Amino acid sequence: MTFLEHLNQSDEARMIHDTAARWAGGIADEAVRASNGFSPDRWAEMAQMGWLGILAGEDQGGLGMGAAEAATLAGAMGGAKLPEPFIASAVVAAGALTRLPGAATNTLLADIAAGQVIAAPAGFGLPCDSDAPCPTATADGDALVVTGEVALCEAGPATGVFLLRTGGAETCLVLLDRDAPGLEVTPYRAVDGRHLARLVLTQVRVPAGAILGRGAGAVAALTHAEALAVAALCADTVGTMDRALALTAAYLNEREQFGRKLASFQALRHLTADMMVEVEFARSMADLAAFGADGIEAPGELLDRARARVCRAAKLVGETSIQLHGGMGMTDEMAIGHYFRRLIFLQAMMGQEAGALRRRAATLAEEIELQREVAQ
Amino acid sequence: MTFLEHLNQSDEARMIHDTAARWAGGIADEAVRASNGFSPDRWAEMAQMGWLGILAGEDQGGLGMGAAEAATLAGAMGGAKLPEPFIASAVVAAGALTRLPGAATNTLLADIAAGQVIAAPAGFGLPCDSDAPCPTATADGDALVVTGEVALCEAGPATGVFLLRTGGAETCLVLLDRDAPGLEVTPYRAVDGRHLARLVLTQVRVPAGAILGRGAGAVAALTHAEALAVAALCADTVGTMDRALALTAAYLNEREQFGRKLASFQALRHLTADMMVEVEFARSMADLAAFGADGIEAPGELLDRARARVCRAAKLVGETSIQLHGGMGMTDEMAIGHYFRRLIFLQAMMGQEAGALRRRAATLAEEIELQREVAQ
Amino acid sequence: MTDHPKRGSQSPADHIDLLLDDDLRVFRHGVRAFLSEAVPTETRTRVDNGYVPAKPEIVAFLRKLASRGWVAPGWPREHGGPGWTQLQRFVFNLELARSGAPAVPPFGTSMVGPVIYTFGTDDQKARYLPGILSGEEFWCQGFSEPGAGSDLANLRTRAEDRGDHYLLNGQKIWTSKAQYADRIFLLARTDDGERKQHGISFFVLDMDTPGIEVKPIISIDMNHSLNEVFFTDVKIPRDGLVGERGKGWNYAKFLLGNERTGITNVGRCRNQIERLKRLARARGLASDGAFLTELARVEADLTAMEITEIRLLSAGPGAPSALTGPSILKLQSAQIQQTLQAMIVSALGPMAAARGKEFESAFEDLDGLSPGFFDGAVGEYLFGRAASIYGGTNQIQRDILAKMALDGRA
Amino acid sequence: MTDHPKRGSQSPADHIDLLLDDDLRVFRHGVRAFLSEAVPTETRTRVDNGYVPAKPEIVAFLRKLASRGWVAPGWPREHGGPGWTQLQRFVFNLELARSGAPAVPPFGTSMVGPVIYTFGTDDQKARYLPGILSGEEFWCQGFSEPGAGSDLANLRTRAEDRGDHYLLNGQKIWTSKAQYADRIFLLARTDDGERKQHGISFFVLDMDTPGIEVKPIISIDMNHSLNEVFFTDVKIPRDGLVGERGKGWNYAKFLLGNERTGITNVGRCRNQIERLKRLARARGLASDGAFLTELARVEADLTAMEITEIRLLSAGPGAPSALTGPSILKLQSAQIQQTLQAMIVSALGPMAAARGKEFESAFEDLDGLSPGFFDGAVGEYLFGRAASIYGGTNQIQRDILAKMALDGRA
Repeated sequence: MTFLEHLNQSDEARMIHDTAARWAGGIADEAVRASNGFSPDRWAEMAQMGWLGILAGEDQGGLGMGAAEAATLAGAMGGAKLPEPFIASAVVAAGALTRLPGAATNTLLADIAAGQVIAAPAGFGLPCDSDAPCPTATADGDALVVTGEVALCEAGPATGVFLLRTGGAETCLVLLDRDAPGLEVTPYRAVDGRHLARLVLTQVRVPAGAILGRGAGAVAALTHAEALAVAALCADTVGTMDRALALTAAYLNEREQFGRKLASFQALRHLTADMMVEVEFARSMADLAAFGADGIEAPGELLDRARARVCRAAKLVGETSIQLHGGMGMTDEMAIGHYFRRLIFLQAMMGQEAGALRRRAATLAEEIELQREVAQ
Repeated sequence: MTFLEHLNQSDEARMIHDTAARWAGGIADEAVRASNGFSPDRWAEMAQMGWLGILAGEDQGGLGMGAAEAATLAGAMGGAKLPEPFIASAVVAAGALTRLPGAATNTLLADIAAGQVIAAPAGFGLPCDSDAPCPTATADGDALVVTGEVALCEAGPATGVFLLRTGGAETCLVLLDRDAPGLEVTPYRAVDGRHLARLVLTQVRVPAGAILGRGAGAVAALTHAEALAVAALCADTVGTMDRALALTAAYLNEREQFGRKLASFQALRHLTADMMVEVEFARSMADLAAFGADGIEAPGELLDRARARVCRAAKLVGETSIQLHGGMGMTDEMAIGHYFRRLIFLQAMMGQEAGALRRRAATLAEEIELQREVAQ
Repeated sequence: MTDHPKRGSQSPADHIDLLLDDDLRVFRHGVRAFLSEAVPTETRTRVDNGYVPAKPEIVAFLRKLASRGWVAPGWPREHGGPGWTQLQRFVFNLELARSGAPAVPPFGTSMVGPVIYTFGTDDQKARYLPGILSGEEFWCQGFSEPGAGSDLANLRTRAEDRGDHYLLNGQKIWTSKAQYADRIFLLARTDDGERKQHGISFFVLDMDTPGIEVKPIISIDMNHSLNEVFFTDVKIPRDGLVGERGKGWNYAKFLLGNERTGITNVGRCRNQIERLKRLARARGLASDGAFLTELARVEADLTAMEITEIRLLSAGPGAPSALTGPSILKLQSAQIQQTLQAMIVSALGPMAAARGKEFESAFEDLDGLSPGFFDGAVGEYLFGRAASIYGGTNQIQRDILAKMALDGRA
Repeated sequence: MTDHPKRGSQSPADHIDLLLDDDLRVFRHGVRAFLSEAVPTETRTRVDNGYVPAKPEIVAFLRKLASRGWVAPGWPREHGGPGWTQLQRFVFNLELARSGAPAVPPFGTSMVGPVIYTFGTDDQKARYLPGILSGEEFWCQGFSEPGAGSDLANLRTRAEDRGDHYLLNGQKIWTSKAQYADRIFLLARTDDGERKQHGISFFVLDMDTPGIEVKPIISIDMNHSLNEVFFTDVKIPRDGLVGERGKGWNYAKFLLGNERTGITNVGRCRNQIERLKRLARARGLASDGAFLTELARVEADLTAMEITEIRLLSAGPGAPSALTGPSILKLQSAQIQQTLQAMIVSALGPMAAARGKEFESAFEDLDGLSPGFFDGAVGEYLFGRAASIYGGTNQIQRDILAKMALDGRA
């Protein structure tokens, strides 16, 4: 698929987009607040619409679609600021599994698609490009014994399994039940209220059947999952920003100060214009990331650019939307603050603009050095 | 002297400030354009008012004042965008000489103060913190033989002597006549139209009497001259920005668009406000730099902060003033472009914001490392 | 966990010393010595991490300050203040913040106090000033109203003259610390003037007066420091009126213009730079040129802000105008504080995603820092958005400056 | 001196290829191969260094383009254009800039040409189009006037109907390349309308017509590319009127809205990034984290701009609106170009102080680069300020965007 084809979505993809936008648009702010980080009902609806199987094959009860469609869904969920771990379970975890065919993964993908199991990636994808060391596995017969820690994992009480990346002699991707002996799951919350957890593993035994991938195969699956994570997080961010911009525009049109609508002040109008520019540039980068995750062999460096630019937009749009809401923007009562907090969460999960740029700066240094050698 | 005393100038200093402001304020834009980079008449006036001896002692026909007063004069000259090498000859060169007492320097300081000799610092001060290697001296009896290059030296046809920093076995400060055998002076122009030159030295013989300082003494004098250069350049920049801001405010009040004065558009008003903030912050840093050059033992790191902040202000104020002048700002006919070009010149001479920050970043890294050791 | 600053090390010698004369340096040293004893380590750590201390911590600290007569640094001696110069106050504020002390609530000391000792009756002075000076009585401010954000004069709360009292009805918003406050000062409309600034009066009132209801506003950092205050048929005794009836707008302007020191939060900003250095060490950023350069840039900004404040306070011949100076400092102070907050959040990396009590107790430490360092930083970034909104938004400050530059008037 | 890009190396494989389909990749390759032959090394070096090529260099290059029928990439086949898609034009423009070719003057090809073939008479088409397509006849644009900068409709130049001709009096300003031009197209008021947009007509005119005086405007880079053009009793033949009398405003809007490609200067920006890499090597900045990070940031910006332009041109379901897209691209393009220009000047260090012919001949090289690299970069930075002014200032673009977002209309 070329990028142009990617931009001209299929009818099927457009239908998914429209359905998701309509569904998410119908969810009230209060309903999201009331769900306290996870709504089993909404999750069931997502499963019913097939979205939790967006990447899973039709054999596994999924829709067998790609990063672009997954990103479309993520964008809709950003717009409604849904706290459910859609990206974690249905995109990143499922995305890794699609690249590791086998009986265990097939079953798991089917369970994920059906909404019966929520899977959390641990040590890869969320957050992107983590610099933390992952837990270490040592062989014990055909099983592995794993010890170590994952500080931040998007998992809540409803999370059933973890897909864990392990280091050691070779990179593996292993399946862990929530109640695996030696696994301690300490729950906490994200800045936007969703569920997170710290995992501490002490001599956790992983039987051969739970080792889903090893070596090059595991690395390829993890790389794909990382790319999907970037694409989905970028799209979620764009959806979140779209809504933050709309709320801000509405507020400026509604509120008066010094006897005039706020929307009539040129300085505030120009800040709004700057937000529009950021959102549109971020949308381009989200498109690029989605295309990169599916259509490009080694998109790594382009994904760094994408998340860097999207992070920058998220910061500017989040901060400006609060500024334009004035004192009201400082209250938890207004929805805008929730979008702002979601944008903070998303930037952190994307590794922050600085983290993404650091990676690209390193490759730029190499390119400059290489040029030196050519010149000599 | 404390910083507070520094802020509360002496009556004498205030008189200098007022006289200089009045004098510079009376110079027409056309007169500056007509002088093509140097006006002998203006130079003579400066000498007559004692300004070329601002730092020289009363024995040498000077006023015996300090960095603050020198900076005040530099600020006035920035406001009138005068191209004469006041900072080069009367501040940086003279400033170095005041720290190297002796018969030769006394005569030279008197000649500089009288306007009879224009001295150009070469290899120090202008530009600040140059990363270029300076010419190398080797001993030949009690004389030195110097070979090397100074790419950028603020010198024009009227420049009589060069004060050259040399490297080699020890740092020296030597006096070079313009017509010294083996010295090639290639003239060129600065972006703001003033005179610059490239010096190429091939086995230039410096007799013992022309070696003004050696070793620690020379380094101390050069360090002082560097500090004076930062102080004067910062003050010049503030004077230049003050005028650029005033011209811009006047233009906005005079020009109409869409049937309204430009000054009535809030977006343009806010850009003007941002310029004001920059100028005021730069003024603070210029005050700090002037105080640092006279009143602080080792002001190096504070001077880096000062020139970094002043450079940033210069960039924003220069660019914004052109933007607010619209198409008219793009023409050489309007004075504002000349102020913009002077600000480019000044930033380059201060080593650019990036250069100043690079130095400070290096010492910050040391401070963080030091903290690590303390913590361990 | 090594993220609380070591006792006594929080105020190393710095360039500020270079700018002061000997007397001020001695004064600074004395203040610093006192504060290093007066601020408990737990308080210092909490404050340093960006949390707002609880009332008991504040009260305990205010008592210590009161023992030195330092609760109200801006007050003249005749009213019980220390009679310090503007620059002593600058130094005091700097050291206060650097010591990790709880911020001294400004409502009594910097706001209503000067109004009372300048415009109040002797009775009012006797009744209200001692409680402020002792740190025992907390005040809150009733200026802002819904629908009158930056446009303060647009207020609708009315105090109707009923002979022996005024009958107060209306609503205030953004009332910081109202839940703790013993008293409130407020603006209310007593008459309809030609211009909307006219007919406003300035009142003081006990918070336990019947008819007052305080409703919390949870802010975006999920904390409760702001409130709405509702007045329903509240009787203000006649001696609750301060100064002349209808002149409240003037007193409010006096109050807001009175406090020229401390608006920049220089001390907290210096602490944040130290925090960034500790974070750099912990997160391996000490060799990250981009990070170091950004830090150098904001440090230069902060230095410029310090000097600008000193210049303004010294009121020397080249000082910024008293009209533009405060707006310039307000704008840049918001900018610098927010930049530092954002830099810290950015340097936290992915863990900036986490927040809350559960998060704090889920970890012993993160990269050698406490989870409180992380959580507090994110909270401070969130609540820090207020810096460019309260007390006149950045946009209002720019309007003020442009008036001076372009219209030649304030 | 190694600062001119090596032949053939100026367009390495890049991520743009990843975004194109096979046909476009083949097309791109063909364009690139042609241009690597068509652009002389000296021209390439001068253009790469930021200088504007002289007329003979432009004419020579246009003749080569004309031999392929590529002078007017946007024209449909029926009028002699190549009939390319929007994306082919995007790729063509990208390669054109990357090759170091002189910029094709837009006045004939992108501006007046489409107006003539859309609204002109057959006679006008026959008379004017061939000279544009062959690259032999240069045009200039007479829209702006003193006192009508961003407010174009405020124009005062009048063309009075004198039966067999129109009598033109007035003045134009910012007329780029008027000193080279053979013909001019212009707006003049023929009637007084109710709204100031009414009663404006669109004319074409030979520059050697008596009564036309061209006066140079020296711009802040000390170059001459802009002019004032004065008209004193100039007789415009009746067939100099294009389209209907009084409809000139519509044709001008058509003209300005017609050209959606090429507004972003993506190709030049890519070259600037390559120039920054060369400069980094020469000036020892390859290990400067702050510099590299800034470069990475602007590179990401540029990538976003490329994709945004492709999205706009592809007009797919999620494309930016045709109303906001051009303003977004114009704003960001100015921003990115100016950032790159300023980064280069900054990286030049102290030598950014120097300018001019004497400077260029004073040095063989500076840090392994030609002094032309330095001088050209400073000149480009200076003239580059125009990017946020011409064609609607940044402020005007933001006004347009805000209208869409806040007033729901264009």
